[in-house]
Amino acid sequence: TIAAASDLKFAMDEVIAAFKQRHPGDQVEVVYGSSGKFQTQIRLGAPYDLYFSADIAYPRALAEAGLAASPVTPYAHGRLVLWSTRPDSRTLTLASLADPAIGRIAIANPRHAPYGKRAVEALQAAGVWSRVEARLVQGESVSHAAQFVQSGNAQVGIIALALALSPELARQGGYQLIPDSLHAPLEQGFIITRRAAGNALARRFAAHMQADDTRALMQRYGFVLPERERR
Amino acid sequence: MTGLQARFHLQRPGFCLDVALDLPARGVTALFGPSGSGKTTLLRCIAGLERARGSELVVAGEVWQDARHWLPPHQRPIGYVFQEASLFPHLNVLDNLRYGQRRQRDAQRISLQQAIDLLGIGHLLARRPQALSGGERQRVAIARALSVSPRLLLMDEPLAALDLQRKREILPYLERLHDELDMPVIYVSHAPDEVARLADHLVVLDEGRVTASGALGDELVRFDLPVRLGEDAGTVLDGAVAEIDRDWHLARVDIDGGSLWVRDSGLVVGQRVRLRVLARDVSLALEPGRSSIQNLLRGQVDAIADDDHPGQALVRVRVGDTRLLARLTRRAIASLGVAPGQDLWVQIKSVALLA
Amino acid sequence: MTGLQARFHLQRPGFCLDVALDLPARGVTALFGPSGSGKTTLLRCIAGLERARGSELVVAGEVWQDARHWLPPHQRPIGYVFQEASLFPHLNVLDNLRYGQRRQRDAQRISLQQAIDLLGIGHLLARRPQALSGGERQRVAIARALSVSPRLLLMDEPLAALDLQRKREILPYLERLHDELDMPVIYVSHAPDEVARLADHLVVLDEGRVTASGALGDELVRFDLPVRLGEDAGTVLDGAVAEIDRDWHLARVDIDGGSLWVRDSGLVVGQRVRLRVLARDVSLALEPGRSSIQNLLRGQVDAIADDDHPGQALVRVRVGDTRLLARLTRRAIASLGVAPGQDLWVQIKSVALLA
Amino acid sequence: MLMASDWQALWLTAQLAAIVTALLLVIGTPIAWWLSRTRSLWKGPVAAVVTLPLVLPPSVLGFYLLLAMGPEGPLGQLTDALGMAPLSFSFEGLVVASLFYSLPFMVQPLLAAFESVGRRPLEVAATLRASPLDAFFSVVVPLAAPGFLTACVLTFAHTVGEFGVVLMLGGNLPGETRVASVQIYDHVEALDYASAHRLALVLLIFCFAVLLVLHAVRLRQRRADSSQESAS
Amino acid sequence: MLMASDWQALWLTAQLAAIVTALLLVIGTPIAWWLSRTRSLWKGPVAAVVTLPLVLPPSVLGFYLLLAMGPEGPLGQLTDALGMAPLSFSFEGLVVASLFYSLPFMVQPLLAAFESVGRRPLEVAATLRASPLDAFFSVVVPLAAPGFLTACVLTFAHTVGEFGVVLMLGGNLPGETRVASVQIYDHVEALDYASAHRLALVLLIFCFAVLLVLHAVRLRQRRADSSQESAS
Ligand SMILES: Nc1ncnc2c1ncn2[C@@H]1O[C@H](COP(=O)(O)OP(=O)(O)OP(=O)(O)O)[C@@H](O)[C@H]1O
Ligand SMILES: Nc1ncnc2c1ncn2[C@@H]1O[C@H](COP(=O)(O)OP(=O)(O)OP(=O)(O)O)[C@@H](O)[C@H]1O
Ligand SMILES: [Mg+2]
Ligand SMILES: [Mg+2]
Repeated sequence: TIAAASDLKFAMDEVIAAFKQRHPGDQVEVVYGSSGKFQTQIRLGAPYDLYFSADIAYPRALAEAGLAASPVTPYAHGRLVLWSTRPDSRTLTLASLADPAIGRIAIANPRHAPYGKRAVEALQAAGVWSRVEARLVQGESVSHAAQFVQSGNAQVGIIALALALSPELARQGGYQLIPDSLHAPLEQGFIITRRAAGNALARRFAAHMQADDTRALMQRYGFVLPERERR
Repeated sequence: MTGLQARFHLQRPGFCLDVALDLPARGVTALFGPSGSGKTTLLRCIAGLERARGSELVVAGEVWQDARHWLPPHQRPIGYVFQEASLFPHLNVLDNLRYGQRRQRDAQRISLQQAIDLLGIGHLLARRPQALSGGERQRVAIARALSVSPRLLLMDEPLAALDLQRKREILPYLERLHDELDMPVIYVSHAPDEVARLADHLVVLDEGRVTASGALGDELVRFDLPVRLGEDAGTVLDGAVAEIDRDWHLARVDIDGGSLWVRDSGLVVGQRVRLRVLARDVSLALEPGRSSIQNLLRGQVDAIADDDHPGQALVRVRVGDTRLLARLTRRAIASLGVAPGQDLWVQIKSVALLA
Repeated sequence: MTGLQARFHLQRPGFCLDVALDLPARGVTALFGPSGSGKTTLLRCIAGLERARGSELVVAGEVWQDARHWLPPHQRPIGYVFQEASLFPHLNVLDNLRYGQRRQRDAQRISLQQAIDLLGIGHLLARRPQALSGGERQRVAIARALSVSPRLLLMDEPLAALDLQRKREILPYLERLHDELDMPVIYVSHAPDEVARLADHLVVLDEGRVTASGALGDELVRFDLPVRLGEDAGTVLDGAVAEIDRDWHLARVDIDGGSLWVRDSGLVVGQRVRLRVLARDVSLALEPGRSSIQNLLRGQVDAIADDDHPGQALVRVRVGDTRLLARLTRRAIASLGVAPGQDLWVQIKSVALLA
Repeated sequence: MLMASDWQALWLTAQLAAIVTALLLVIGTPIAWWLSRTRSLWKGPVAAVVTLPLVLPPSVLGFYLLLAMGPEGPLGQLTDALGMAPLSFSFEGLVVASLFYSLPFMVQPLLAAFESVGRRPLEVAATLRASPLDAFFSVVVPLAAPGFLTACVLTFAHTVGEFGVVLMLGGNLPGETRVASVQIYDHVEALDYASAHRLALVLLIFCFAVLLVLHAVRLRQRRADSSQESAS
Repeated sequence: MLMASDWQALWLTAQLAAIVTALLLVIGTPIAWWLSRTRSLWKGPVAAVVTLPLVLPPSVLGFYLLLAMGPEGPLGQLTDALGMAPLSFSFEGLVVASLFYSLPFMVQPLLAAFESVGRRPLEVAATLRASPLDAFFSVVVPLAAPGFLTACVLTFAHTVGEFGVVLMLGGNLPGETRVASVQIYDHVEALDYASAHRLALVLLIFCFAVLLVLHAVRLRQRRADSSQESAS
């Protein structure tokens, strides 16, 4: 069983489909959720074999606690986008958020969601923080932030590129990338958990993650891939 | 346009109430009838607690219900003593009594304090109903029904759980209430002595139908009265006090056709009183003898009818215009040769003064 | 070691039950007393529904409770008719009756069908208690108490809501039950005629204390009896049927000192019966006259006592070993010169056959 | 021991729970009364519908409410037409959402309590001149008191603990929609267990005290009744 | 219309709700009965404690349960000592957690119902030879029927809708702990609204049907009673 951060949902489904094609006999289940929750659960014995986190800090902490059976492997960088259902969504910039007429801005909760933390950094770096702070609403996760915008309760969301590319959101609005120089990198990493130490299937899947076609796929879904050398 | 005119028709599985009634504007109407005959149901209809199609009720000229009108129960100026005391369990006795008093609309005509005293519930005021004995509950329920100063009082066996002594204290109070306040009362009771004492009017129900209705005196001397009063068959006479014998604590009451001695309890000469003579207390004699029986009248046999038991008969005797019933054994009738038209002596062992 | 020995002490705010009783092993004990005197509380103690420290109860030699023992209520072989019918509202009449029947431990000694028939509730079996009239509920409650075939029956005013006719049907059934089944009964009632008819033993309670306790006959002729029976003062006599007069539907019953004619209702010669003679039905005469009064005995004045009313007195007359009470006006006593020791004629207008 | 934002969240929680309980008392009582008296065929369906908010996962219910409160949703259009601010991300919005979500906890216990009162006390009240409304307050309410207590306890406690809906709909605005439950959740999610434990403990103690007082009231009432024994 | 995993989740939900309701009936009834009869001073505190699980945000409750069931927690040590598999991330674990979380919904309505039964019916039953236990089942249970119904409805519905606890404790394992509420939540999170709507609708219809049947039972019973009017 794989525990994967929610922002991987669209990419991971396809990665798994490809994996199954290649290894027809293998059974793979995937569970999506918040990276922080998974970390807690793995500490307390959850039966996950692979853990794909949206924030590399979580698997690192697990590895330090001796709960990993593999080194912490970065597999992608996430990108932040401004997403909106407004007609001018593709022209929005962080600076334009300073205009109060824009309305409410949805971000993920910066206390525990990595995308939320980075969004705050980006807003601060762009120098608009003090002008938007009062109009921020926090969703529990990036998808929740996207729902705020989708339902019209907020006007602009700062969300993951992977999400903005999903069919559902792509249909309803447009996005504008936020330069990744404005925030610390959203480095995502995975580990094989200790309970899967002897699990060949988990190793096979980890290897599959590194395959070229998988990397291409990930890129299509809006992830920036780490340098190979960093392995 | 006074009194109470009612027509109720209520269908229930296995029971049908179907009555048309015309009751007098004042006095007590006793509702008599076997268990399950519909007495409670009739009271509930009058109170507006049962709603039956096509029913009519006019009280003192006011339409309470007919095809078009419907006066809801809480707007009917009634007092209701339920067959089960039905006190509010969340209120103590005093608050139960105050509940109605606070909500009455008309002037308060009944002194609650007096009712409390007469019903002997003064020491219970702080208690919850759950902590009362059966009879105590019933007395509180009576006081509560009076607390709204009703213009029509409906009482469903209010004294059933009370001892004789209590009854004797409460009955005169009820009498006075209905006399002084001109408040008609409809009174369900199984106790003939209560009925005889209180009632002016008698309605007999059987299986949901009225089988007799009329002034108490008239009804009681009817041989075909559907209520079998048994030991309590008798007559009620109206008279006036003619003389008081202070030495012997007796009073002479003149009735039509003679006079009777009764126990005196503070009567005054000229006062109108009601007497009750039970058939079982009346004997007939051919000549007046010297016995302890003090009341001896000259009368004439009017009619003889069968009684409950084949060994007995009821003999109706005329004394002036007064009619009395006597219960005799058939053998006594034969041995004395009692026959209609015959003149003889009527001995009355005991006369009860009712009011 | 038979009968019922009890000692209860129960303290409540404003009330204290404090009784020591020794009741006979068989027959009916009537519990008499004003409202709030503790009758219900006493029954509840016997049933084990109230638990009072330092109480003792021994029934037929078995200890039901004392300092060390406590038989819980459901293990006491009693039947209890509550003052309020207290039927189970979630069960229909039949299931109410079956409830106890299913749970009885001893052999079934009472036929439920017979109880149903005699109480006239056969047509109600499918109904819920909420759909019954007050009297119907009470009858079901009696049948239910019998359904457990109790060895001791406790009845709290079981007939209060019933009409005379019903009472007349139910009383003989209760009598038969306690005669045939040897099932002692403790019976609370305010109705002296019920008590006189049913009871063998009388216990009078007042403010939680026993003020009289003894055989019914003995208690009734006590002038100082704390229960004021009023109109119902009288005596109970035991006798045997000596002769049946088929023509007149009369039976002659021999009592000590004479014989009395009573209505015959299927008596047989030699049968032992109980008669009740009310003081109000007894008159005294110096010579026998020709009147409709058929029962004439020769007697001797025993004692004269005050009655409730100053105009009246109770005269106790000895006829053989039988003692009778007569209620006379003071004036009649004076005019006839009645005095203790005097011989005279006792006229009895009416004799009730009790059992 | 707690941080300022924790106290703020607690205070907000107390306000929310109190307001919701009070409003639901007003809304739920007539619904429960109607359900207990009606013989309409609608009774069953209405009773079921009133219970339905319970079966949806709170965050999903919150999601649907979010849709409803958006500019296109019916609630959003309503507030717009009334010239009011949108309900989402506001305390008022939380109140409205909690009303939906906690309705069953008010209605169900009241319904059961009303059904056990029966008709006789109302009949007696009517013969004592009490109008139906008067009788309801002077007789039914006191007799159904245990039911009211249960309903209020469940509603209050549930509103305090409610969190999915709030999370979904509130936008986590400090002082406006960040109630204690959300705050604890945040602490846990941020792996700040110590803060979570402390706040949870304070919340528990607070609610324990509230519940204890409520139960003490009921207890004292029962004592008063039964020190004088049963019967009726 | 629904995908296989949806059906699986629904089936799991139905099982969980049914098992939890049944178990809580067994656990909650004696607690409520004791609370309704006792005069112990513990009554108030116990009643309050029984209500407390309600006030914690579900996912926080789930977190604490997870700690308790983990290898270091008391429950974890217990299951270990008994040689059982750990409870966390298993269906059994969900059942245990739901027992905690839904306990108040069972106990509170039962408590109110028991209190309104009064002492007289038990006294009558005792004079008819029913032992206390017998009387409880033959008299108290039927008389408290509306309370039982309320309790079961609330417990069932609440277990169906519960989600925070399940998510935290269950780990969202298909066929084992992924109940319908979690599945809908997943659909919503994945922005797959169509699937979410469909599953929510099926869940609502299913629960509506269950609730309707329960209410119909109650209704029919009441009808039978009151077609013959009130009183007693
Ligand atoms: N709610 C009800 N539903 C159906 N039938 C009922 C209902 N209440 C009473 N009945 C029936 O209606 C008839 C009349 O009942 P009612 O209570 O009026 O009798 P009652 O004359 O007052 O008798 P009692 O002297 O025993 O109180 C009875 O046969 C009774 O069984
Ligand atoms: N639960 C209770 N708590 C306190 N006092 C009570 C309770 N029940 C009855 N009492 C009081 O105890 C006394 C005796 O009551 P009990 O019910 O035994 O009287 P009773 O003789 O049966 O009267 P009744 O003929 O009116 O039924 C009364 O004064 C009554 O007020
Ligand atoms: Mg009646
Ligand atoms: Mg009593």
